[in-house]
Amino acid sequence: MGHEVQTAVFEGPFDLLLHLITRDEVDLWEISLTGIVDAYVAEVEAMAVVDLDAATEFLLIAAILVELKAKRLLPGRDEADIDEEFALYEERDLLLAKLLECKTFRDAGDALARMASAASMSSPRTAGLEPRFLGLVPDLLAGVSVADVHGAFIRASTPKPVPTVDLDHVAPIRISVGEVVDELSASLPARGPITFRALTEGLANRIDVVVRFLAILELYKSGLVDLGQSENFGDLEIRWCADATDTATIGAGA
Amino acid sequence: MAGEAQRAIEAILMVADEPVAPQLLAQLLELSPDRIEELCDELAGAYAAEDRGFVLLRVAGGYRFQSHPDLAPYVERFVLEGQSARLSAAALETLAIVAYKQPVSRAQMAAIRGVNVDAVARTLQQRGFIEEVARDPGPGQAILYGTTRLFLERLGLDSLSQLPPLADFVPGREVVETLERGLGVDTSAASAGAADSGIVDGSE
Amino acid sequence: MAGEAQRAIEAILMVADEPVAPQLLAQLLELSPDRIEELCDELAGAYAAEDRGFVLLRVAGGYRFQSHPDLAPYVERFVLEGQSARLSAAALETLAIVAYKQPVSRAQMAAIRGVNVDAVARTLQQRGFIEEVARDPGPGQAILYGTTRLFLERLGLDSLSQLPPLADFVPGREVVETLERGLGVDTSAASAGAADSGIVDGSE
Repeated sequence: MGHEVQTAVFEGPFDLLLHLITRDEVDLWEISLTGIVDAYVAEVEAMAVVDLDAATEFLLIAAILVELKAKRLLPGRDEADIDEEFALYEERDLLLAKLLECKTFRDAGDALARMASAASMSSPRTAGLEPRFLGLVPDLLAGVSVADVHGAFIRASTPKPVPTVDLDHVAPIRISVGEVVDELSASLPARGPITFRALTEGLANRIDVVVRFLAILELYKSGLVDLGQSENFGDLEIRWCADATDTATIGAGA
Repeated sequence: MAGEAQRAIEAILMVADEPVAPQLLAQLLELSPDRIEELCDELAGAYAAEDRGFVLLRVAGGYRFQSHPDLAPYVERFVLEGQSARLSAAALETLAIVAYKQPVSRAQMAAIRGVNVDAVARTLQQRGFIEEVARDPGPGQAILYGTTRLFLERLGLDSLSQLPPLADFVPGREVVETLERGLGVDTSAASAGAADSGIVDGSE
Repeated sequence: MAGEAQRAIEAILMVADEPVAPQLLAQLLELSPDRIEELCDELAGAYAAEDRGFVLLRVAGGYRFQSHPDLAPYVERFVLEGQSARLSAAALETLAIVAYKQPVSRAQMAAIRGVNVDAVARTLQQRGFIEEVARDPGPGQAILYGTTRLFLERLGLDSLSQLPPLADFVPGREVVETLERGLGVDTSAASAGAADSGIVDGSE
């Protein structure tokens, strides 16, 4: 798809998508997306400095399109239930509305540029007061001290701290699944069959219970424990069923 | 013969370095603002009739003498501010969003353009086209931007109401159909849907 | 009807800040200086005949528009009532930047303050506090500004060196902390370290 690259670097992914669709009469469903991605990669290589914002935003758009397309290509799409279909339309309408809004403001921007260049033909008079009136002007610096000038400079040149999101209050997760797996593989053989409830009683916050549950799944995945549940929503029984030699592999894997 | 009041207006505007509001002229000349507007319109008309090399304009809420556009080539070298560099497409688009949607936060601008706008917003602010006008009362207290008097001056507008209505820029039918085809939207079902929702049946 | 040349003269004189020499007008309009003087005298006569509130004068070696002396009372009232009596915070900050950073261009001032400074710089220049001291050798040859003798007089200074030095410039506590957090420095270690090097233990 050898389309000539416009001189203006594509600023936003919506612009690029708009351009690729409107200009090439491209129907995304008939041809593969690689054409779009190749065009964009060519674009990115053409950029001296890769604008990460624009690049990552493009990935978002490309992802949406791939997802939309994948849904269409999957077999048995026709008996997909109605709200699945509706969701697909809704997503497309949302994208269509966004593209229209983007185009509206792009055209409005061009109109502003035309107005500005027309207005720039006429320049204002800025000569200001004739010398004879300067004496009349109230002394603007009356009452302004040297310290005021110093303070004003500090005020003007102090970098305005960029508001950052303060994450201190979020407690960092202190334990990892790997550690708990090692801990369990050491303690479980000796304890025999045990319920998950018993295994996790006395744990203060929920995060520890979750990590412990993930560790159990990890062990189950490696075939080191057997899980059973006598009735619906009943207690989860955990039984260690591996001999000593297997525990070594687990330590490395988790 | 220009009346005393018109002579006074001419004298004041000759020394003013910013557009002079009719209210101020009214106060100085002890006349009503409406009378001032009448006198200024008369003056502007006279200059045009006499084919003067300058014009009397109403811009950014005030009156000001400006050179006649026809003579731009002669005047260029005297313009102190000089022709500022052209705005990029992205800057223009963002400026249009602020002009029509003000007061608007950077996040809202980014939502429309689909890209982060911080750098462009900073440029527009430094060029003096947009400024902080308020803080969003909601959480996060985002800075809300609006256009400045300089924006009006640079576009030769007296007030924002003179901006062309946004509806003029809503894409016409053929663009919408191209987009719909491009997105593989089944035009029969979708355009019916779209028409109902009134998004697209903007003026042709 | 004013000829094209006279219209050009009117436009140029309307925009020019300083009196424009006939030789320059002659060069621009590709006419002889004598022809320029003829045209200007004609214009001056026309304005007088039409009893305009402004005059076209030959002053300081060049031509210039000025308000008509008859209307001086109105202009004086405009100067006294129309203009703000005190420097705005923005103007003082811009003046301070020029004072400490001179010679400095308007673009650099805008970069420091983060907002457009053209209008403020023009006012400061007209009030005689800053003046053009040089041209940036770099591309664009931007005008570089410095403070004037009048500025020193009004502040009772003998020379710029008497301005409070910036060395004891200490950012406010909350700015230091924000910047440190921003830099991911552990505040306890940093302030201890900083304290030794005397950066932060400034007057509160």
